[in-house]
Amino acid sequence: MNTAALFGLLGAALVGLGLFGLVVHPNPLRKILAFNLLGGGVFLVFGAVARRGAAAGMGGDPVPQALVITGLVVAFSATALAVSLLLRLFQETGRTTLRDEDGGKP
Amino acid sequence: MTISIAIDVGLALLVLAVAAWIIAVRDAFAAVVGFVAYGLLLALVWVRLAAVDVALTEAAIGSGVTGGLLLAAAARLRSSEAPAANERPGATLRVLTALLCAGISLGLAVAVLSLPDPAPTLAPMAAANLPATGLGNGVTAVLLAYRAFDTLLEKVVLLLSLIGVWSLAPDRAWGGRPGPRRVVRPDGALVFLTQLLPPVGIVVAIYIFWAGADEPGGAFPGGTILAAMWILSMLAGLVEVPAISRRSLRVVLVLGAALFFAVGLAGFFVADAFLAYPMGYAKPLILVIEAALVLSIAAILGMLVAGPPERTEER
Amino acid sequence: MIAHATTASGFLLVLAIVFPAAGILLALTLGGRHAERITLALLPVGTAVAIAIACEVWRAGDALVYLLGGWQPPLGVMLRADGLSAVMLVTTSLVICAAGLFGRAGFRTPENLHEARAPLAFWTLLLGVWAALNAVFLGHDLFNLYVGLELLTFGAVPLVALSGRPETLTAALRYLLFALLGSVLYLLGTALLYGAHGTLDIALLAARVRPEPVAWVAAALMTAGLLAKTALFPLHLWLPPAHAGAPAAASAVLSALVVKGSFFLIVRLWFDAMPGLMPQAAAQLLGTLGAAAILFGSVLALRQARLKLLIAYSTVAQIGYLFFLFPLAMGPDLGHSWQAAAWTGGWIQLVSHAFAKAAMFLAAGLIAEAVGHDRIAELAGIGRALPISALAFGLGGLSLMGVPPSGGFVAKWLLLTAAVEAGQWWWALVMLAGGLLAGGYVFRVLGQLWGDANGSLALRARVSRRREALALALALCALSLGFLPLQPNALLQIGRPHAAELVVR
Amino acid sequence: MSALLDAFSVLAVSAGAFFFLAGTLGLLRFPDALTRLHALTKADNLGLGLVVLGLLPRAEGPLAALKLVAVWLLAQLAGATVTQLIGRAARRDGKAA
Repeated sequence: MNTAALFGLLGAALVGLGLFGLVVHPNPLRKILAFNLLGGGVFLVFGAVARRGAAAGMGGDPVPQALVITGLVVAFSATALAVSLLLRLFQETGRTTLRDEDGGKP
Repeated sequence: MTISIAIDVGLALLVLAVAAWIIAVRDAFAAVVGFVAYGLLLALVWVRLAAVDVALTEAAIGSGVTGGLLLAAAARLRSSEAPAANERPGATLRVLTALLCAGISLGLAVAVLSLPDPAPTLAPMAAANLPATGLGNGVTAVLLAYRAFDTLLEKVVLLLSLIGVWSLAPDRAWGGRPGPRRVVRPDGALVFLTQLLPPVGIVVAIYIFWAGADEPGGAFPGGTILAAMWILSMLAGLVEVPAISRRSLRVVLVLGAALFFAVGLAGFFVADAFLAYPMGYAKPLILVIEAALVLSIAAILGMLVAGPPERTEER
Repeated sequence: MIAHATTASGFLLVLAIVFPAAGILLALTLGGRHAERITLALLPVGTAVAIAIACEVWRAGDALVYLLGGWQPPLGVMLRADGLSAVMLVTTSLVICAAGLFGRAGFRTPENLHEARAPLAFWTLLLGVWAALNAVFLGHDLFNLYVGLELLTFGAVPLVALSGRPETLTAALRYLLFALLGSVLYLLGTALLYGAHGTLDIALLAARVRPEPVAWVAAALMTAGLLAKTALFPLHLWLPPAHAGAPAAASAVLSALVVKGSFFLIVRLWFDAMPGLMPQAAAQLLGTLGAAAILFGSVLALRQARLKLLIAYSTVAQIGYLFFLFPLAMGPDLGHSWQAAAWTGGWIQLVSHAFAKAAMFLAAGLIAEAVGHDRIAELAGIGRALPISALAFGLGGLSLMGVPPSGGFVAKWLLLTAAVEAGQWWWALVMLAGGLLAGGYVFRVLGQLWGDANGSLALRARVSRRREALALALALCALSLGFLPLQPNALLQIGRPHAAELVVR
Repeated sequence: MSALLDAFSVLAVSAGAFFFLAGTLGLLRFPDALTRLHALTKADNLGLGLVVLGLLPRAEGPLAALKLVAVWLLAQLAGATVTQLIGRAARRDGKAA
């Protein structure tokens, strides 16, 4: 087992964990967290691919590495937008739930 | 050899444990704190994967700024946690979801392990074309030359998400300043830190961007460190968050992308294609674009963390 | 190794993306009323570029190509416009034009303000959606397409919450979470494909990809992600509240175009990047989900009390038809005549639905503006007060039902005959049922609009004839597609190596 | 000479690691916020200091050595500030009493 394969498998496991959290948690903030966790796993798969491609004096293939950097920035923008939506929803209604009005009432 | 594998295995298990804890823990605030640790551990993983550029970006954006944003949100949402509990899906659904997710992980693991050997790679091609860009860092060459169009579009993504965040403001607050007013405590420890750290941070940010041409670094981590200094100063109350209607703020926000577009369009005429650099001028042009990007990234990230405007400007 | 070269008019592809994208920067910098002026000025320019691209593709009879920065794939990124891209570009620009002109009334900066929230957001986001769609239709690199897809998300989600009402905030947040899940799964598949083949270029991938576990897992992840963004049943839950809650001009763009962006990528993935690799069972599964979407969406549309929600559920149903492309236009042995017919039918369905649905949302928006609500039960007799809007709604509805002469008729007829010729008659049954159900919900509304007003009919606000004419123009576009010949369309086949032979037979 | 430096490095880094271990143990076992902070600062301060000290002879040049020292100083600065902030918050919430 080499480093790339090990962390590739870690990425696979993180994807599963993140997906689980995204589906199961009712709280949107936890969903956003789970999405970021899932994103970390996806980026690690890219990282494993990059490390496997080490050649020509480079420690890894620079193309997937650069893609991860772009992806990290996009993931941050997504998080910022989601958090702002959630905070605004909280300000307006005092609750943080994705249920429709009729479903939210007991 | 075996020691380094042992370190890797330990690191992987630690990341997995922290991730499981983030999902399982009840308190949302605790989960966010766990996420910051998760990001820092991932940065270590990136170093182990010989991707120092990514490690810097992960530590700065993935863990640092994202963590700060989520911490602030969790703190503001603390009073809202209880009612969500009755929406938790039932045990059967949870088990089914867990099985499905485990299946996806398993399929992914099979796919990762069945990747071809020797691995296909663009590293030799990227290295062979480095002289044409004048750069020494392959990742920077990919971001600003080979795949510059991705980077350019991603700058537009950042701007669009900022517009999206701003669009969530109440109508009356439009044009005003984001966030509540901060009270300055001149004796506070935070103020003390804020007086000391930014000069150092700004030097570090410039160094990381400048080194990025040939060594790990670049506009993204550089811009994020600059943003962190700015956010710190705003938190300590030493610097006011600018009103979003300020023309100078708008100019700084779009500066990087605008310059990138301008150089790209100039490529139609002075080089042979959109986003092509004229022979011999590639490196200076890339550095100028990156310098503008550092400023713009810092401004956009800072404003994204600050959130939508909440206070109307007092005139 | 395939070597590409920039074609003579390839620069048009760059301009199609750069104009709206640079417009965002300019609009944000100058702010205020300038945002509206810049967007309105770009509408004819962008439309001209789209039409020029379509003409060039038609004239050349081959795809246009542009190598960005002069770098060859796989290291560099390339833009490419085939006949399909050209059709999508023109459709997009026409719908965006209509939505922009329509939005002028609702998103004018008030006289006493330098700048206001909703106008600045609307005009910049509209440009963002336009740039993103053009990037998606022209992209030829899986990661570049990912960035385009994200740009589309960030343009579309804030449009949903533009009114700031709590229920639209919930809808936008749910939409965002679905969309993010979708794009992250897409990205994961991209990582695997790069790891297996060392390229993200679609043509290079097509030459290298083989039927093996990595390809299956990657394609399954990407398809699942894109399905979530396309809102195919059962992943449609986010769509109706989001599309119904947005302002009318935004709803039109979201329903007509935005969901089609991710659908377009599913087709790019299976027809262009991995041609001939989809297992028969998977194609049947996608078709079945489409069929379920048609029946389920139509029945729910019938039961809606609010006009905009009815139209949104009808989108869920109409998206279903698009997925008949997979069982009908694809197969282990290419070259059946029905495959070309289904291909054309599917795309005409997409384009005519875009026009018809945009027309219906604009008409519904005008009705809601005039009456102050959109409860169908209380709309009796509105057709007399707003005859043009009601007509636009009705003509759009005819296209959804597939009544001749309309684009919907041509599309459904081609798909229907393809299903029968292919021996997959069950799709034909679903389409017939879908047409009847669509007739049900359209006539339910029309019956109210043209029915007798119970009590006095008081209009809250006057709506301008110009805006009514925009809705009607879109409906007429959908209608005019009905005059296309009932046979495979040559433009849609340009630049498609794997489908080119279909036209000949 | 180099053997002596190596021995110094090993010794200093091990000592640093010991302080980290002790600090972590304290963080987990101590009863309240203020005593936990006390344990944590020991790890930050002495632990990191000793690790940096041990690594100094192995630095590639004066610039790299300077960076190492800068890392320690910045960690000190951030640690001191955060400790102060947490301590104040803990006292305000009355948990420290």
